[in-house]
Amino acid sequence: MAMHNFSTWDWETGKKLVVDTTKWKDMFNWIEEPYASPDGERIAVVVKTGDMEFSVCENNTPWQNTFDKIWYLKFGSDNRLTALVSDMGAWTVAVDGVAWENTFDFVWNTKFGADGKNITVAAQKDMEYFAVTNDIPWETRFSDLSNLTISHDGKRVAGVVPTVMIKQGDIFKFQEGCYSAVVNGKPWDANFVNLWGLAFSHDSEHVAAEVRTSLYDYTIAVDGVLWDKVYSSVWMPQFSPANGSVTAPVRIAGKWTLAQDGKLFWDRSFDQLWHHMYSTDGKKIAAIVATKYGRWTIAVNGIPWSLTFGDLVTDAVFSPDGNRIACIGKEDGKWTIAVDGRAWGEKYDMVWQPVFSPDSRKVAAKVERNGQYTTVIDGKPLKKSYKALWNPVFSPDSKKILIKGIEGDPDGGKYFRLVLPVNDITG
Amino acid sequence: MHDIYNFVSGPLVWVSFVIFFGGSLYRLISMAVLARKKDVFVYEYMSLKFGLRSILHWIIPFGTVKWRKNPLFTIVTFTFHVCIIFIPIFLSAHIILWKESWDISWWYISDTTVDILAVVVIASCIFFLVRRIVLPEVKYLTSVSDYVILAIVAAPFITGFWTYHQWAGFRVMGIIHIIAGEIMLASIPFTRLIHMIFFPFTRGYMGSEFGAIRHAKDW
Amino acid sequence: MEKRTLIIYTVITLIGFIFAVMSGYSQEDVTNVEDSAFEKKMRPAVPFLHDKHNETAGIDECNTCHHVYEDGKENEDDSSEEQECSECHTINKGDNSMALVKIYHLQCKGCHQKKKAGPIMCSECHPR
Amino acid sequence: MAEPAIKRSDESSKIVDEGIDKGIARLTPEKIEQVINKVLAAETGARLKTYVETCVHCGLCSEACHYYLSHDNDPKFSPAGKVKQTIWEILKRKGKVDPEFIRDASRIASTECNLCRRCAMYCPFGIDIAYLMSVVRRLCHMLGVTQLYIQDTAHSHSATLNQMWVKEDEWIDTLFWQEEEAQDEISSLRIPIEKEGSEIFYSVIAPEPKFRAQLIYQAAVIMNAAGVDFTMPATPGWDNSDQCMFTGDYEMMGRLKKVHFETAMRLKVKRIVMGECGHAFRSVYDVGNRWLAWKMPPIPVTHAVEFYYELLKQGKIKIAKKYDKPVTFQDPCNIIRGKGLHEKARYVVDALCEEFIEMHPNREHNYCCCAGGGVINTGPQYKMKRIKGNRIKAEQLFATKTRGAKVIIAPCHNCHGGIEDILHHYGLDMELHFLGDIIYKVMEKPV
Repeated sequence: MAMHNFSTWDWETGKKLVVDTTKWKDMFNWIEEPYASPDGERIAVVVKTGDMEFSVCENNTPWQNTFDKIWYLKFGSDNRLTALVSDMGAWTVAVDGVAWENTFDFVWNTKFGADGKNITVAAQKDMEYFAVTNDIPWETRFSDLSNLTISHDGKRVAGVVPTVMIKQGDIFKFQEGCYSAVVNGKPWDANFVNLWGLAFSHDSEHVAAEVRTSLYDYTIAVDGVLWDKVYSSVWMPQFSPANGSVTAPVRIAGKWTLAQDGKLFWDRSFDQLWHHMYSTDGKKIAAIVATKYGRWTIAVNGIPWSLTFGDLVTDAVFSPDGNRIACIGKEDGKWTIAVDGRAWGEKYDMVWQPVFSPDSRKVAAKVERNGQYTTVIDGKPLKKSYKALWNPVFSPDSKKILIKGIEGDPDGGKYFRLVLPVNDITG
Repeated sequence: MHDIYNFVSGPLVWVSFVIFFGGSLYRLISMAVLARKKDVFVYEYMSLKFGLRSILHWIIPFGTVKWRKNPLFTIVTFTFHVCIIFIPIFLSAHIILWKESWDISWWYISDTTVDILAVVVIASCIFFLVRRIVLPEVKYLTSVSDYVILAIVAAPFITGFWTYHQWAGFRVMGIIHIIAGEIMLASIPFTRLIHMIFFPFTRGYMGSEFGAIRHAKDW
Repeated sequence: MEKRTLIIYTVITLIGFIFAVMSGYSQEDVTNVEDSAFEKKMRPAVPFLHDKHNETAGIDECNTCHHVYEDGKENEDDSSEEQECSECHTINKGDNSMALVKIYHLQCKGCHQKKKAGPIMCSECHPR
Repeated sequence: MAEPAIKRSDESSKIVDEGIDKGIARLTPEKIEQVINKVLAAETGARLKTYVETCVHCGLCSEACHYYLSHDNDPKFSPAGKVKQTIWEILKRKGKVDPEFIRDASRIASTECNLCRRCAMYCPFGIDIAYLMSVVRRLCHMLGVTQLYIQDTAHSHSATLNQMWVKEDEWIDTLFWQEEEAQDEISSLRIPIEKEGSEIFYSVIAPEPKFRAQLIYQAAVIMNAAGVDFTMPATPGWDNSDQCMFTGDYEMMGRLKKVHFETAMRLKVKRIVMGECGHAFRSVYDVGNRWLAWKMPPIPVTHAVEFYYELLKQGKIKIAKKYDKPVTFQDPCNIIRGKGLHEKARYVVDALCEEFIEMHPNREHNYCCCAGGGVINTGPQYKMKRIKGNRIKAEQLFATKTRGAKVIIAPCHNCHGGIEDILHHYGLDMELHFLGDIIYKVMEKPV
């Protein structure tokens, strides 16, 4: 995956005070929740600078430009900060404080390519809908736009749009199929009753989608072409990074299994199967499954872990080498991390998606207990807890870990950027 | 007469018990298997505590709002159901047959009591019959099979009563009585009389859903 | 007692007497199967015409029915017509009277079954 | 002796419903038989069989049903009577029924039963008649016979993942709008959008942004006053409603619940708190989640009534001055028989109001509003049917009014719809409010 180059970040071991956020209170009387940049060097927050006048304070400095509304602060992986801003009712995207030239009646759903260079939002102007990438709107407009999806390189943007005008209440017209997928402003030739989860191929050339061709027939469409099989339901498809084939969870006779290009792929079925994902080399597929009613786990190439959870399993992730899998599991209201079929001993009030080290050997995750946050690596917690914390990042050599957090007492409110040797925590 | 008597009180009894126990077991097991396959909820949400809590309320006269709202029906149906189960089991004439055949016996009710209870059962059956004919909401639901089932249940008691009192043709009636009892027993698994077997499960399941999941009473 | 009542009782008794005589049963032969062990009768006692029964059934030996068992073996030379069944067939304390009922039933009904003759159903022996 | 099961009702032919008429026109007996048998074989099992075979046709369920009571005890409206006219007959004829039968079946299952489950408390066997009616609705859905209005909402659900065709930007814009409005009253008020890691995801039904935006306003005021750490999503999944559950489109129901719960997971909230809606609670609490194999909601769901109870009990909301009009309380099926919130609701009402007058029957035994179960969503054609089908509610309310109640509190959108129509039609001069309305009126507000 073409990630941003994080080897250029400051990986010097140590603790760096970035900003004392308590000072914000003296500067502004309206402070929203802060967002830290991926490299941890910056922390940004929406603030009110006057009556109906908002800005973003980055570290200690507010943007020069103010707006009458700001929301959806998001850092790209290249550490640029985006916000959705309104000036006199005209909406656009501000990147590092500078608004795009085009304005719209509304913008939302900011998305980035993997390297952060390409920024896309959904936009509405004069009741027409379209996407805007790097300040360049689609030329074609639609009466609605949903499921905004962007390719890995961020260059191609897909969504679901109505392609046939229907009056509200015309249920029969609806059932003939009035929706299609649109890629970079160009809709597919075929119309469907519904489309949902869109997925780009790894080369960004192809798009697959969950479709419903009648009220009862679900299948997968790839570039507008349907699989020749229908199912009673399907979930989001994925392209194989290895050969470009498409797989999707499909429901047959009340059970779920994985199908590939319209043919059964896994030889066993589950009470549930969704969020399947490929290892980087495409050789392995893992999915969240319910092996029986109410028991959740991960299945790799169709074989489930013996460890199961009763409440849920979510946020599964492959290690970079494709040999390991980590996920979040919840049982009896308590959350934990499971890696390769084994759960960490400790339970938490909340856990965030686990992160693998680049060498695939370590797993770290942000966790919450009693309103305090900390980072846990391979089950061992950082001694310190924080009142706000962001997901940890391993150094490119996997030896260090970057922690970004706002400390509670005694340093109340200070935002630190910490680089720690992983061994300090795991021992 | 000996041959007929011996047949109905011998092999036919066996047949009816085998059909009753075997059939009931078969119905229960096949339902359980089907539920395992198709109605996983039944297993997942069945709760012993809340199932029994609900059953308990429903098997106690006036234990539910419904029972309290229809006192006459409640009295009749409880007496009826208690009687049709207790009479055949605790009737001395039946017990002596068990004693003769298997040398087992237990406590029995006096014949005079049974005599009165039999009248109660028969009266209850008439009550149910009249209800079916007179009450529009019951009549609407009633089909021929409902009368047949009522007849199946009433028959052993009417014939038994007749035989006991030795009215005209009581010998033949005695034979009919035995056959009627056997028919009733054998038809339980295969008619709506199965409600006797399924009651704990349907009520228990609803009680579990209401109690354990929805934290509400179902009575 | 009033006169009228007295008359009515007398008439009833007379009619009853005549009826009994006309029924053809000889007075001394009409008897019931009784056993003092039956403290409380569940059913009316079984009317039993001893001689007529034996005549019909072709029973000559007393011990066909009034048998005597010694050490589990029947003593064919002895008979027990002077005894009540319950003298030998003792009922254990705590046992219900079904045990005694059972031996009576087996004696009568059992034989009837064997011979395929005579009553076998409850109300055939126990009249109202 | 036995009544014929099918009596062609002219009632259904009186109501013109394009969804039904066109749907029926496309059916053939062959198709009906094939679809019915396929669905029954694939999706039903021990419960259907046991329920049908256990029912002794005793009629005891009759008086549980508000339709039955409101139609002068017409047996066609008794719970078992509806089962007789639909699923018994379908099973007896092994699916060999004609299109007109399906028209009647759809009418009965979708407009003459609110799936309120009151009858389960009157049937000695606990036969789940709501389940049986749901099976009929499922069959009708699979046959393409659904009332136009509710089918349109089902389509909206599928296209927008909300019930009211609310577009993604319209939703967010509504939140901004309500936030701005509320800031005129409380300048520090905020509706935090997409605030990951919040304690609570506050979810609503689509009619709130569409028609009753003031409820979002009030909720925001309550949340802010109580200092609750909450958020609302900027993505589909904000809507917790689910008419697909009621049309029998279970695949879509599952999809909606998946999006809803996954939105909660994405936002890393501890729980979902939902507005004053009954059917949505049912869909997230014990129906939709089950279709997805989540035995219980993967993220706990708290209904508004329970949430208000917590806030009042913990003293997070202070009452400035109690509401002084005498009130009564409508127990909504889906949160009373569905979650047992009746005592907590009374605690809330007592905390807010000077005088509380019970309606009778109440709690688990309260009569349904006749709007729930998707019935009000079948459209205006069926409005009179709903009103006539719930005369008993009018009588119940009238009796309560006679005892002094002037205001009805109903913490459920469907209850509101149904009772509003009843109040109007039967000329009952009573006010109708949500609990949130009252809290908003009587609470101490920050400035």
